[in-house]
Amino acid sequence: MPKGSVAITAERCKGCGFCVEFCPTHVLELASAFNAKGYHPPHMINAEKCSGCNLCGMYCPDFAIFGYRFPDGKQSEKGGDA
Amino acid sequence: MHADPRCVLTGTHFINGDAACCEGALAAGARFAAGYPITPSTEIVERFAARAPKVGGLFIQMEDELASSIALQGMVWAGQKSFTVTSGPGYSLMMEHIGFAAITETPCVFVDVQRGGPSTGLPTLPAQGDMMQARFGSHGDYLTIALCPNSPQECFDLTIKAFNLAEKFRVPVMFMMDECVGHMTEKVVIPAADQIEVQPRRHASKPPSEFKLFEPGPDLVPEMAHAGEGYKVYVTGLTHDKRGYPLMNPQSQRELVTRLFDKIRRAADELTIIEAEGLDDADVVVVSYGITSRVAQRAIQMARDKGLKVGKLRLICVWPFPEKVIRDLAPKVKALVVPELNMGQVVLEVERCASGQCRVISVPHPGGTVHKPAEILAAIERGAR
Amino acid sequence: MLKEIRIAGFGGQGVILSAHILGRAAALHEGGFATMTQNYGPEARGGAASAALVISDQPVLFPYVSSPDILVCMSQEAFTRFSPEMKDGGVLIVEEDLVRLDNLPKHIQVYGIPATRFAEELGKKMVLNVVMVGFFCAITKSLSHDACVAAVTDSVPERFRKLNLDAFERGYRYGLDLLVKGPMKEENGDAIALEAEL
Amino acid sequence: MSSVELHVHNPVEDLLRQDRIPTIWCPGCGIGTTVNSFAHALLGLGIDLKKTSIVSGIGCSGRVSGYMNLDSFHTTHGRAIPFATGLKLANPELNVIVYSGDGDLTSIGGNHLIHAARRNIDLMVVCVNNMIYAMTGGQAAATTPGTSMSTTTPYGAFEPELNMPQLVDAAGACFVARWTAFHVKQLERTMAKALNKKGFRFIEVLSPCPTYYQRKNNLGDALAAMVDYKKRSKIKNGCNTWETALLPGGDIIVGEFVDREREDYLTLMRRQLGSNYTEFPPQAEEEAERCCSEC
Repeated sequence: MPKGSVAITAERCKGCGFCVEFCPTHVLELASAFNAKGYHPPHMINAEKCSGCNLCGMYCPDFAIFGYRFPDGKQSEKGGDA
Repeated sequence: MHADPRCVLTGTHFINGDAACCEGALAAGARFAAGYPITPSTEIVERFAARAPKVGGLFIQMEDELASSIALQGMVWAGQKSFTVTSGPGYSLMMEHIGFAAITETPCVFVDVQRGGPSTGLPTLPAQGDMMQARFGSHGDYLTIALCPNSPQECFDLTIKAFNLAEKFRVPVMFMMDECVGHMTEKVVIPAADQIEVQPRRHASKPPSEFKLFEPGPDLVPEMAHAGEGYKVYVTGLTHDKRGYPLMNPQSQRELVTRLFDKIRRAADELTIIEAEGLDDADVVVVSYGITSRVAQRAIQMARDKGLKVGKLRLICVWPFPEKVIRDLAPKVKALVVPELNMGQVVLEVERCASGQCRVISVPHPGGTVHKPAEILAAIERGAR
Repeated sequence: MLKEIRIAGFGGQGVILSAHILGRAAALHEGGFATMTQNYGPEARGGAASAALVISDQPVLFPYVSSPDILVCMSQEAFTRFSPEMKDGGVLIVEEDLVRLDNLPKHIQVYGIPATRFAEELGKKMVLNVVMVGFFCAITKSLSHDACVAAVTDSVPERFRKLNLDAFERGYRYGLDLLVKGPMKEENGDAIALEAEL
Repeated sequence: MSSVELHVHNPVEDLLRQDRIPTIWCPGCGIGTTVNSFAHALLGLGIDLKKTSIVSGIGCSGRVSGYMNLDSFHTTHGRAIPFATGLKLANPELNVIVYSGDGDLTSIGGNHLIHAARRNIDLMVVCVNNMIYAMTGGQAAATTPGTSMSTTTPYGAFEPELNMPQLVDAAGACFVARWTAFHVKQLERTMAKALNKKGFRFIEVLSPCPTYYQRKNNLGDALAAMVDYKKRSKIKNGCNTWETALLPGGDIIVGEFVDREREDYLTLMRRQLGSNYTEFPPQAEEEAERCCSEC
């Protein structure tokens, strides 16, 4: 049961890979798909491990990813308000 | 709006041009200044350093003129009126920030008490060699306003005018004194505060949500907002759009630079600030500015005593150049005589506007002292032949 | 009526202040016009110092003094340098203990005063310039006594006011007494009536 | 992506001028990373953002001011500090932050850096150090370490490099720290601490320049630089700034080096001036004229 998730604005991503490298729980991977500018944005490969710590967001130089926690640890389909 | 009486030293004084300039700045509402010591301008800020704290202001002596000329603009964007003061060598260092003030439309005053150059030149002796630098000194295209006082009284009166024009047009105004005027002591009458008109900052009239920092008004001048007021101003030395955001393409460059020119060009009538006398039937007109205009006046009297028809045209505002005045005058006279304490700078503009319709006689002088009236007289006589 | 005046000496004698006081007297207290300029050397003390004053009943156009009507010399160097520029019929005032009158120009009137000694007697050598102002006022009559007293009063700090006014009067009285005797020297010229010339 | 993401909101975005994103920075450039730490520090403290101004000079890092949704001043090359000095002195209520690069602040603007530290002007200065002039195309900087390659040192640099913490410490800064773009959390905490302090505060942040510094010196991409920072960094809080020089391949000494109390410029000024300084409320009529329609 994941504690959080990430929001990705793929079009802002420049594919540096910081978020993938420094995610403490190895949640992310660069996608094989391109964004409009030809970069590979990240996507979640281990979503259940995400703690929503937002370290990925802190590292992202392009404000393209943001981690958030689910309220009270509940997984929410309604959308978390981080 | 009138001057704040708390800043105005109303009365009759016997002070030099530097001191009068300081009093003019205070009367105009400047309570902040940044500068770096240099002869012959330092007396202005020495006096300001003593006077400003009494009215809640301060003078900061920066590490150089580069710093001074940008610190003053920080003061302006904090909501204050501010100026800096220097002489030739320091003025050269300030050029970068005259351009910055021009593109960011920062209202401020640069006082240059001119001395002999190039380089260190003659620190304690007068010249007028910075006139073209005042017009063209910073890179790129821009227009500024330059005023030339010829007495301590005018150092007071025109300093106020310089601040008022800076605020009205949102441009850096060059206050082109010279060592002679700066160090000359004469009677200066400072009127009561309610007799002194002061142009207030043209502050944003719209709330932040509707306001664009560089959206021109009907006179092409935008309103201004300051740091700390919630407007989230964005001020950059890059070519920018109406919001102030960098926008670097030929079209935005054309829009911005054209407007920077046009806001001054449109006001040509208002900025034609001259003193004219005896132009109607003159054979020769002496065109001069600053201290040279006083020496020229004596030469004019000497020539009239000899029966010559000589007119006087004194440029109080040299930039923008009063093109129309010269264009109208040139076909009516035999010659225009242009004495300057330089090897011929403003005379180039006179020649351009006279465009071959009359003789233009330059009376150059490298500075160090003023012309002898006889030198100007000789040129008048040559022109009258 | 336009008069060119030069006051010269060395730095520290109060040369500039003396010219300032006279200019102030003319421009503020007599309703005339005065323009003062000064020469700067790099030295603050001990170097040559000179101030020029043009007083007139009309606005002054040309700010500098080229051939003074009145020259005040408080040092030998000042005398050597500036006395040759004097106008014919001009008045030369000297600090007589400090200036030796070698090669005196022709057609001028000379008046001397031991201003420094008087100042020392008054207790402060630094007021020699105001002694000189008093002497200048009496000898040249180009400015009124009252105007000069008013100018001295507002040019010096409160705590030195009395000392300076005493110094002024000392110079002034010495000048009046000397006028009765006439100029020290008049070389190669007819005696010139002071009133007519000044 | 599920609909979840549409409702979440990155608080950093509130501090950015959204209409200016994406930035001009190269992929992997660390400047944007430092902005996250800065934004979180500002938000965490609840500082009055209306009273917060950011001033930059010229260069890649000089663009930070223009991306922040604050009062932004993008000044001339090297002159951010003197502009900020004027801004702060003329309105002491403002929190003024200078955010610029190593070439801008320490080379062309080096003299201003020294004197602002000496005067202890109440400014926080963030210097993003990528060890090269990046915006102009990879020329050597005063901070280019050892024998690094750059476009103006094609055979390797030989000028000794500048140690910024040592310089500003000696000049009198009251707070001096260094982190790298890898140390995002530590940097946030240090920035928060510095924002709460009065006086001249200086924070150096090492940041990768994959386009020039890394590439010219065969140091891999930006990610490699970040991993390298992680490996080589040694946290030494309170370290003597004489021992913090940056050398190629050597330890990167990071931490909060200096935290001292010194009265700032305006405090000293007011004490010295005493009764010669008069508070000066604006004229009543002036106040009325200034009022905007919101009031």
